[in-house]
Amino acid sequence: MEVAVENMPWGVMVILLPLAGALVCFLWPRRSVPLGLLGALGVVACVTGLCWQVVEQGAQRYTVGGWGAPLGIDLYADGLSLLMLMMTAVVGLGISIYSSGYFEHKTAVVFWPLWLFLWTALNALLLSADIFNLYVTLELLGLSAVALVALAGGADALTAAMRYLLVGLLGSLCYLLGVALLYHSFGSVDIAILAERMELSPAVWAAVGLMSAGLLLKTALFPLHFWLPPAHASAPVPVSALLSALVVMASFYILLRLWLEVFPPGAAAAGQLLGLLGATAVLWGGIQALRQTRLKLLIAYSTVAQMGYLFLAFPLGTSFAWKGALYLLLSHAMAKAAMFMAAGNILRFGGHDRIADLDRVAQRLPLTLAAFSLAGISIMGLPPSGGFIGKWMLLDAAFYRGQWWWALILIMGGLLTAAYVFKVVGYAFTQAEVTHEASRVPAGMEWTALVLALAAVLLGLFAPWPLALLDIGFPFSGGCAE
Amino acid sequence: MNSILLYALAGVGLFTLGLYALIVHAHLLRKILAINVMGSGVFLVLVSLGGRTPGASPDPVPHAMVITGIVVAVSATALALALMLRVQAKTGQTLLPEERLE
Amino acid sequence: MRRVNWDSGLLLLILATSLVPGLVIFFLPEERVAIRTTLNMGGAVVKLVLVGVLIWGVLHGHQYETRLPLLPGGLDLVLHADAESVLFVTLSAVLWLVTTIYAIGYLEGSQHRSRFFGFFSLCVTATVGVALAGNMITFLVFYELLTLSTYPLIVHRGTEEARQAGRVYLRYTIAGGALLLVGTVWLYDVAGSFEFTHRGVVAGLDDADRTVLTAIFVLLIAGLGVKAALVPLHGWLPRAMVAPAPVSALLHAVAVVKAGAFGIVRVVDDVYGVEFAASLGVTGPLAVLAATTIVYGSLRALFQDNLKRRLAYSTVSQVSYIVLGVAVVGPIATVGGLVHLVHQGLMKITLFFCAGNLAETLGVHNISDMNGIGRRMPWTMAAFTIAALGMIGVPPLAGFVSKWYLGLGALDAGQDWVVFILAGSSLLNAGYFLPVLYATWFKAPPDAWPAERSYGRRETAWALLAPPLVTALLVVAAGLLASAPFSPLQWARFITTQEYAP
Amino acid sequence: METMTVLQWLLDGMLVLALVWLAWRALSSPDLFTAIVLFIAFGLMMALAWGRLQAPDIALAEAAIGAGLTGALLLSALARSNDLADRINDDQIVDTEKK
Repeated sequence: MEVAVENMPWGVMVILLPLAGALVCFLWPRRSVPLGLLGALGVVACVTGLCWQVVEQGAQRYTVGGWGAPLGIDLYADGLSLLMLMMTAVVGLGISIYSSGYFEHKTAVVFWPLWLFLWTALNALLLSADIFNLYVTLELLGLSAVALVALAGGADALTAAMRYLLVGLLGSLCYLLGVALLYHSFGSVDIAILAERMELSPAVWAAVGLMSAGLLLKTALFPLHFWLPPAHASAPVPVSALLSALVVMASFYILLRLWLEVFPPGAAAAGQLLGLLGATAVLWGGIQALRQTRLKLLIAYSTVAQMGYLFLAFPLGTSFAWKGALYLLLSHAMAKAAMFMAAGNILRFGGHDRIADLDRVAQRLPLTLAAFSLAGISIMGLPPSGGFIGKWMLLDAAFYRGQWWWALILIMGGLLTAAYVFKVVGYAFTQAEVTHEASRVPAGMEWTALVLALAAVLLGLFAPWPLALLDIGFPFSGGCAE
Repeated sequence: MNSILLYALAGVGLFTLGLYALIVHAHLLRKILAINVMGSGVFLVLVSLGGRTPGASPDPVPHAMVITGIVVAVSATALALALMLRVQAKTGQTLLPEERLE
Repeated sequence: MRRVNWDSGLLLLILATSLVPGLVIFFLPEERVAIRTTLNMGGAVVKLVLVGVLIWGVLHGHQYETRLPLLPGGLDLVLHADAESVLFVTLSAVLWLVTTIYAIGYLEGSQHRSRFFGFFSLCVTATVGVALAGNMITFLVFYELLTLSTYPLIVHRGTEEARQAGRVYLRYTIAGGALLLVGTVWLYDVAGSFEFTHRGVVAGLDDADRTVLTAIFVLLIAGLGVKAALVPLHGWLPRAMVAPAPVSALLHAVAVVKAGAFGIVRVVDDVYGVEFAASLGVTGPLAVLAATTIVYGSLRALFQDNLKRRLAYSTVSQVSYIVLGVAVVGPIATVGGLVHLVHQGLMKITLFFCAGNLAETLGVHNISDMNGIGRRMPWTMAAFTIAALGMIGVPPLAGFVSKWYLGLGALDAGQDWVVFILAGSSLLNAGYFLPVLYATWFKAPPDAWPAERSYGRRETAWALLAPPLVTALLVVAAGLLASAPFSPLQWARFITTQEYAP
Repeated sequence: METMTVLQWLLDGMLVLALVWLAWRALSSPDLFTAIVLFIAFGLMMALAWGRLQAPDIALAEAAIGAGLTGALLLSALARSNDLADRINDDQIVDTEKK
């Protein structure tokens, strides 16, 4: 039994299982909900197996199709990709459970195959060992995400999806042009080989610029964020959750890998520029979130701000800062998914998400409001949440590098976040009566949001383990800068 | 200067042309065409620069990549066209509304 | 080995006695009064017993410490019981029990009680955590938890005024927390550690930049000063008195302002070390700030007609005695400051209980309506009188002991100006309490009270009357028995001998 | 040999110019139908270019998918889009007549 577990190609299973799930859901639409849930559980099990394998045996490399590099497809799982996979599995399971109560049959039939396909693409992306595979998976991820946004069907959602698609295609084409230049320079697309052969030339700089620009567009870094709020806010709630929690993070993940492993060092000026854009995003996103009158838009702008934090690690550049940004990313994924789910519950219960009228709704959904508040605590970065740990690490790195102005940005961002979170939470404590016929929210939807939010908060108490996981495999294994 | 480089330059030219059209034109169908032209440009760069030693037998890797890329591009085009029709059915227009002031 | 486990578990148990009931209470339906009361009271009593065990253990030389690694590189969450923690923990445990009884009586029949008691328990958990924190980051964690758990209590009534007060409270405390966070991270970066030790970790840094250390000190004190209501960071406190009376009592006596004051004590004594802080030249300005706050708070209190607002400004003033005691730098003044931590808590909680009783029983909120109220509610007003006299510093009540030691300590440390501040403040205390006492006892009562509720032959409900009587008794006892073993004064002396040990 | 190279250069140059010109026309011609036809022509020209680049496999894929399939999709989408536009126009006319 143990041998079987040891030798299973878990990394391949992690991709094949959701793909099979998507097919099965497509073929048996009547049973798509139980089949989809089963698929989600299966993915979680496979990720657990992979986790066990990586922890026991170190980073894993799988060769798919038997050709081997350079022609075949290689999968690579180290601590970084494993952590991302695990986070995806947790949030993905939550989204699956939430969705099983959210969609009506007519939409569910379309949702489940698309969602499992998106999950496939995401897992494949996180395991890709070459930059061209990253392109393909990124594109598949983007296409399925667009289709999911369009599921909402309204004029807002459709135009947002259209814009999202065009922006996404533009981003991935820029990225692909960069891939072409790198292949021209080094004759390979494999990340490890590129890392070995890397040397500077104008073509490489052009590639770095193009790939970064494409990925920044997809990560919605200010000022390339314009497409995100409408897309994330007008999508169906589970889709909003998975876009803000998972899809945005995918392009950041690629950028991080390239920056750490492939791109030539000495890009200090570029790092400062990215930090500056990130800082602007933190402030701008926060202010915009504060100004919104609709809850889902508020949460979407909050994503713009939170993505900004991640880029503060670029000018700092210590491994402590990178890990801090990654920890922020993890806790943000859980917290933001929970937040969107809470908003979805409020939307269903009250029939609207106008913030000014939340007093008639929020009080009647204590579990949902608790979920929103707990998620808010993590997003604000208050202790003991995962967001706090991430911020602490970034702050520490900022002082360590003597670049205290980033600390100022982190603090101001936190204050803005507190302002918009409490703007919503404050409505729970009123004496207003419900003035209309409210529709019931299934308990599963409330509890899913709460459990995810709680996970985001508790993540702060278990930081050493995930951080140790990051040391497996390449990006952080070569000696800590601190 | 050899003919390979000529194609690479043409690829960059197509990419730029497509990018320009993507930004300038409002009609969605035209934007979709622009994206496709950009894609073709990238593919040209990929293959022409991929065979690094002229005259030698062609490198199969860029070929595989471009064929994959073409398949991805047609899927994206199909999705974009379907979406465009739905946008038109809902809003009566084949344009994206101007960005609201953010 | 087993003993060690028990020792480290004790601190967690003390936290759990309010955390677990609090979490359970959140999920209780509104009408399950019996279960809720049992949980509340059970938790409070068990906590008190465990704190008794803790005191016994600390006296017998047990080391209590629990660690949880928070980040690699030695950044741990540490619960640690030293003499200062024990002082604060005991105060919170005793006053929590009393306040729980009071709150059960006060909120009888009102809405959202499960929510209220849930956050109430979390609030006490956070306070106890602040008391037991063994380093700055642990302190910070519980300090922020305190902010989060008191906000729902302040806005509990849900009126526009309450929500406005809640917003102001958050603005101040979240900003304060941010400053504290920056200070803490910076300190960690400079010092590499921020465990609380008797001489202070910063004192051991020889090559650190003194300007940086001063800047960190300012950040930390500013962050803590918000909760300790140091002028000009006190603006939230008078507004927060719209909260229900038990909340005000807890806020002013145990939880929020005390957490701030206790934090300042920790930073000066156990992070920087008193003597090092003095050599850095930061204690002088802190003392001046505290003195300013004392005078300013008392002056503002004079002109308030709303009883709770007057008490709130009185808190602004009185809490700064603690800061003053630490900032004067001298063993005797430190004793005075530390003992005032306890004494002010006892007196102020009594006053707020009494104010709550007046509001709940007679609908009296303003001092101008209190004429002759002593005849209608003699027991309540007796307790009020004792606490008010204590605040003024009338011997042999608790407040006298604090002021006596503060004055002696200031003279001992050669800072004679502090004595004038103390005298002036006592005069002002008398100025805003004595007219109230005169009116209650010697003026004629009106024909009818604004909103009177009848409790049969008793002047008010038993659960509302017993708590202030108990705390008033403690005020007397703390003064009369100040030299008995285990009195707050003796304990404060015990702490001070450790800080100033040669 | 010399003439071969010159001829090849000429051929490549013509091909490249044709590609850019077709793309430019496809993206700027006022009539959408013409634009799509030009785009299909562009795709076929791309197939030729792939041939010149010694990539017959891509040439096949480009002709079948890039020009053929994409072109068909574009044309059918245009047809449906025009239908939709007509219907919307009719509705508007009916609306105005009602008023």
